[in-house]
Amino acid sequence: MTVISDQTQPDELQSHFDETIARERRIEPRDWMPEAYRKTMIRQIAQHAHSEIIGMQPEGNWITRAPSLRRKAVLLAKVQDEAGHGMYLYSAAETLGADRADLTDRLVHGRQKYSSIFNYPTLSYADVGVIGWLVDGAAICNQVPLCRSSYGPYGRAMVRICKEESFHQRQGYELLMTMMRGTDSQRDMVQQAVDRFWWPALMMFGPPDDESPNTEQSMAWGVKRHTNDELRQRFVDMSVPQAEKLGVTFPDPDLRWNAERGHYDFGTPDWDEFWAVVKGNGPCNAQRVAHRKSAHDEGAWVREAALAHAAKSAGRR
Amino acid sequence: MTVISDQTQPDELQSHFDETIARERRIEPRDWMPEAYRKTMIRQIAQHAHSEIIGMQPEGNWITRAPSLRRKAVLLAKVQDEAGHGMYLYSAAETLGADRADLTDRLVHGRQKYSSIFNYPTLSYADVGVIGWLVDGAAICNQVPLCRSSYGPYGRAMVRICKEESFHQRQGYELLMTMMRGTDSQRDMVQQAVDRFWWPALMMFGPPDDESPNTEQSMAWGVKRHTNDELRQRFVDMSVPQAEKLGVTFPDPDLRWNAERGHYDFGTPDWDEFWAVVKGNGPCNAQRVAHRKSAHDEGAWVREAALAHAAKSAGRR
Amino acid sequence: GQALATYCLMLGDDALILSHRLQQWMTRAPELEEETAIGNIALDLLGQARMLLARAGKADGTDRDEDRFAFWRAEREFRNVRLVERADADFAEMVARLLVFSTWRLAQFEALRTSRDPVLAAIAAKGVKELTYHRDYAARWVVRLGDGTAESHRRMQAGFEAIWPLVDELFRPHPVETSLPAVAVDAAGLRDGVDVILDTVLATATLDRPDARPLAGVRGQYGRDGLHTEAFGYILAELQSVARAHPDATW
Amino acid sequence: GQALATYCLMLGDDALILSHRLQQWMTRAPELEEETAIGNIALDLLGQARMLLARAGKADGTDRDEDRFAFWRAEREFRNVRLVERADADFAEMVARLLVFSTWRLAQFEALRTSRDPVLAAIAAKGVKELTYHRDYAARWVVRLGDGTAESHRRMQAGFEAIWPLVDELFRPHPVETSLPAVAVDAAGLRDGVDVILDTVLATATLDRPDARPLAGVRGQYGRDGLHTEAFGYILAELQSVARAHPDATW
Repeated sequence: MTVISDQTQPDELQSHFDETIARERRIEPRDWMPEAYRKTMIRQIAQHAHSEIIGMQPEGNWITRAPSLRRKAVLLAKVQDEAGHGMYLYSAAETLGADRADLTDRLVHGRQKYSSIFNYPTLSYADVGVIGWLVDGAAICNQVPLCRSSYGPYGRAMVRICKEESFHQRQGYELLMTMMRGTDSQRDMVQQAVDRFWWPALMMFGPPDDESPNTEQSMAWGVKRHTNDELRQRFVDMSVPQAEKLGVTFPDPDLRWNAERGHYDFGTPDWDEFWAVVKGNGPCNAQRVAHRKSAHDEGAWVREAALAHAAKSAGRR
Repeated sequence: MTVISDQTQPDELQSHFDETIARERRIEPRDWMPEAYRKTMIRQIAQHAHSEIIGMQPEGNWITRAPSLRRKAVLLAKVQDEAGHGMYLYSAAETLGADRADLTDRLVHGRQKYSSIFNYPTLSYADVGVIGWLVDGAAICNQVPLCRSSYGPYGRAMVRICKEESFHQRQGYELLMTMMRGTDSQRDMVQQAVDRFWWPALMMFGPPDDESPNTEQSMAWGVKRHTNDELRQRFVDMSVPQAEKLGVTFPDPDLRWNAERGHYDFGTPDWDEFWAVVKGNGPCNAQRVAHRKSAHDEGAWVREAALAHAAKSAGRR
Repeated sequence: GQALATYCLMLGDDALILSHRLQQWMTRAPELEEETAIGNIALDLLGQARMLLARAGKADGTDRDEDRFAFWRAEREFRNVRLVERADADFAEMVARLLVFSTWRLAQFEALRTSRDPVLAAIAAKGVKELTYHRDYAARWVVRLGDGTAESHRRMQAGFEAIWPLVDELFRPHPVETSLPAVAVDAAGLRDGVDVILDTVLATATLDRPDARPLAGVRGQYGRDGLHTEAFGYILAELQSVARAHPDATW
Repeated sequence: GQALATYCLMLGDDALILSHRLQQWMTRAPELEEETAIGNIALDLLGQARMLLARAGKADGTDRDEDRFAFWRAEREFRNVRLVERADADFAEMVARLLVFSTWRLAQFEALRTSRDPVLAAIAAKGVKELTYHRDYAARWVVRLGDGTAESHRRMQAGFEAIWPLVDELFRPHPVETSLPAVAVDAAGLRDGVDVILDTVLATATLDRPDARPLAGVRGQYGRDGLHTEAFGYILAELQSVARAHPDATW
């Protein structure tokens, strides 16, 4: 951490910040930073935290019904990890002066976003595997570069999160492998889950670069390291051989190897659907937020009691 | 109905009442009746109404899980009939000046009883059949004489109720017959259900005559027509051949035909268990009352709204 | 034919699943009168479902019976609209859904009475009377609760808000329907008639018509295509549990 | 032997079913910290259940695996105490049950560490640490809620009142246990130790020890005998639904 004296002038602060970024060093909580950077970081981290929390629901939906005890343990541990990720991310946001209760409030009142992928329903146990493979896979593509985020606490949280996500991704893929070796109806379940999640997974990288207005500033600040389209291409290139190995197809007639580019060509996601879901009109937006709000509201008396008890205990000491 | 003028003297009223009873004619709502008779009748009818309502729960427990659509329809219709029986019985109690809301209040606060049989759990679909066969069977034995109850509205309600109960009993027996012709595990289910419900069904006739203090007065008033032990014997005599036809046994080593008496001999029910359940300590007493109370409490806003709307509508007219 | 069978499953599954949700009210209703009314409605719908599922087994030539369809199909094979799947938050939501559902189904059945399929026509003729009662029952409660207390008004409005995103799907034309002209009803054509009734009831109840957007499908699929909500798996787990625990049993 | 297998099922089913009830809290807890703690506890119990069910399949010579026991037994074949079956009314009831359960199970496991069955002894040795954490977690919340606000005090007391009738069954000696001296733990012998701890926690939490009478069995049978509450069938319907829908599948 770089200590800045109180007398430092605004211009110096800004140039010191710029230099830190330029040298790919990290901004730490007590460092001076432009207000816009702080706000951008809080929003980015909060949305990421919200995504972990909301992301517990589609998978949590299958814990009690997991078809083997081993799978149940794996899934339960995964959903629990997501709660843990949410906790460190909210802590990282708090280092920027945000308040967790306030962020939760924004989430449950629909005033702050989370990853749109979680607005799709999970309709069979294969969805658990596909979320691990494709959704966590896409998340990792997005997040690995964030381990080098210019904001220190976020970058460090991402290191830990990415490690766990890779583990989840392998578990998801392994579940699908097992199911593909099973019965016809298991194979159907896997293919159907892939059909439902493939396009939404591609949309996880955000809109095409030419419609992504914040990318330039974010890249300049080192809070984003690759463009949406770059990451999307990387994900497609990585996923196609995995799908072949698994024995499933992606629902994209335009998907084929382009030897010239050295990449897979692929079709255009339905961006109307993307924007509809972002704006709250996906198949599960209302359900996810209502569920979170109801858990939050029903827990209010517990949180109040904990505070009251803490105050009493402090008084007694 | 016999019209009594306002000037009639108490003694004349009493002797008129006594004569009506003696001639096995019916007491009607506007007739004079001794306060003790009125109270006894209200209690008897209310307890019967409560039994219908609480009795919906053990069977209602299986509606959503009924294993065929035909059985589902039969069970749903039966549980719905029980709600209907509850309604006419509360109406009959109201003709004596009781208030349905007050009676419900007594039920949900555990201040008025219902038939103890409903404090046993239903643990398989066979229980639905056994409740029809044995529990409704025992209820009919108890209730057929009540069709001749000296209190008119109750006697008439019982005529209708007994008719429906007989229908339910036949349906229950028919379900068991079908199950006994099915798989081994279905037969096991039936035998286990019989094992669980046989003794509680015998207890439905109440304590032995020498411990049943109200019997004498109730018989004198024509609100009870046979002693508990008479009815119990009748039920055993009726049930044994039915069990043989079905292919199940009753869990009573002392059960055997007594040619001398022309009746079946049978063992002694566990009266300690009976009194424990009556006093609130059966396997489901707390659950049944809590369930009813919760439905009642959760419906309060609906009932209030209906009253408010009725008042508004009346005001507009 | 297969299309007719699928159409019968659509209509049958709507009734079967809403009946299930109504069955869950038994022993939980606010008054005994409501227990019996809800029980009646659940029974009527169950009866409709049984006839329609049986008809499906004839129409597709497999001779499957009603129970085969109810207890042995997987989630993807059910063709009901998603409106019927949601667990009711309270009595208000139950009557809100019942009003919408029975108004819509009544309009369908009125049209189906002249279906070229004589079995469907007969089922519809019988159902019209039942559905009229269901609709009137629901409408009376919507009015009572909408124009009752402040609390009941709030809940009644919330009940409609909660289910409204699922209403659009009721009028979405499906290829199976369009492939059966003069047999099936054109769902889109029912909208105006239903709207008039709903608007009248809402206005009488002093409620606002929600302007919620339709609940999205997934890859262009909706309930009629076998694409359901997350609540549906739990319904089937319960509905099918005993039947499936005893695959060789007769009941 | 069969007795050892049955004993393993008893201990395993207790853990399996309570884990299920805790799993139902995931995404519904009052705070993220509680999501992770409840998740941990549910995982620990699930781990214990898996080892115990697997041990049962070895002990009875059938070589059935953990999933065979979890997903393919009927209700009557489960041997858990009835305490673990109840659906939690709220967070207070959840921690009340968890305190009682984990205090009791910890006492059992402490004794089981010296079981003559080496597998049980090893499972117990590992479990003691886990259960100590569970108990302490529950106790902290009982104290916080009991000595928190008026509302939390009321709910915490109600939570204990609700589960208390099920406590007696935990200490009821069972023939299977008594047939396994030096292998199984004498349930009755655990009562005093458990009572001391519960009384201490209740007193610290300013709560009254309920004096509810024990929940009756049916024909002298209780959870350990395979006699369960009405809630249990619904648990199994959900727990077993996917596994049973795909009898030939591997996962």
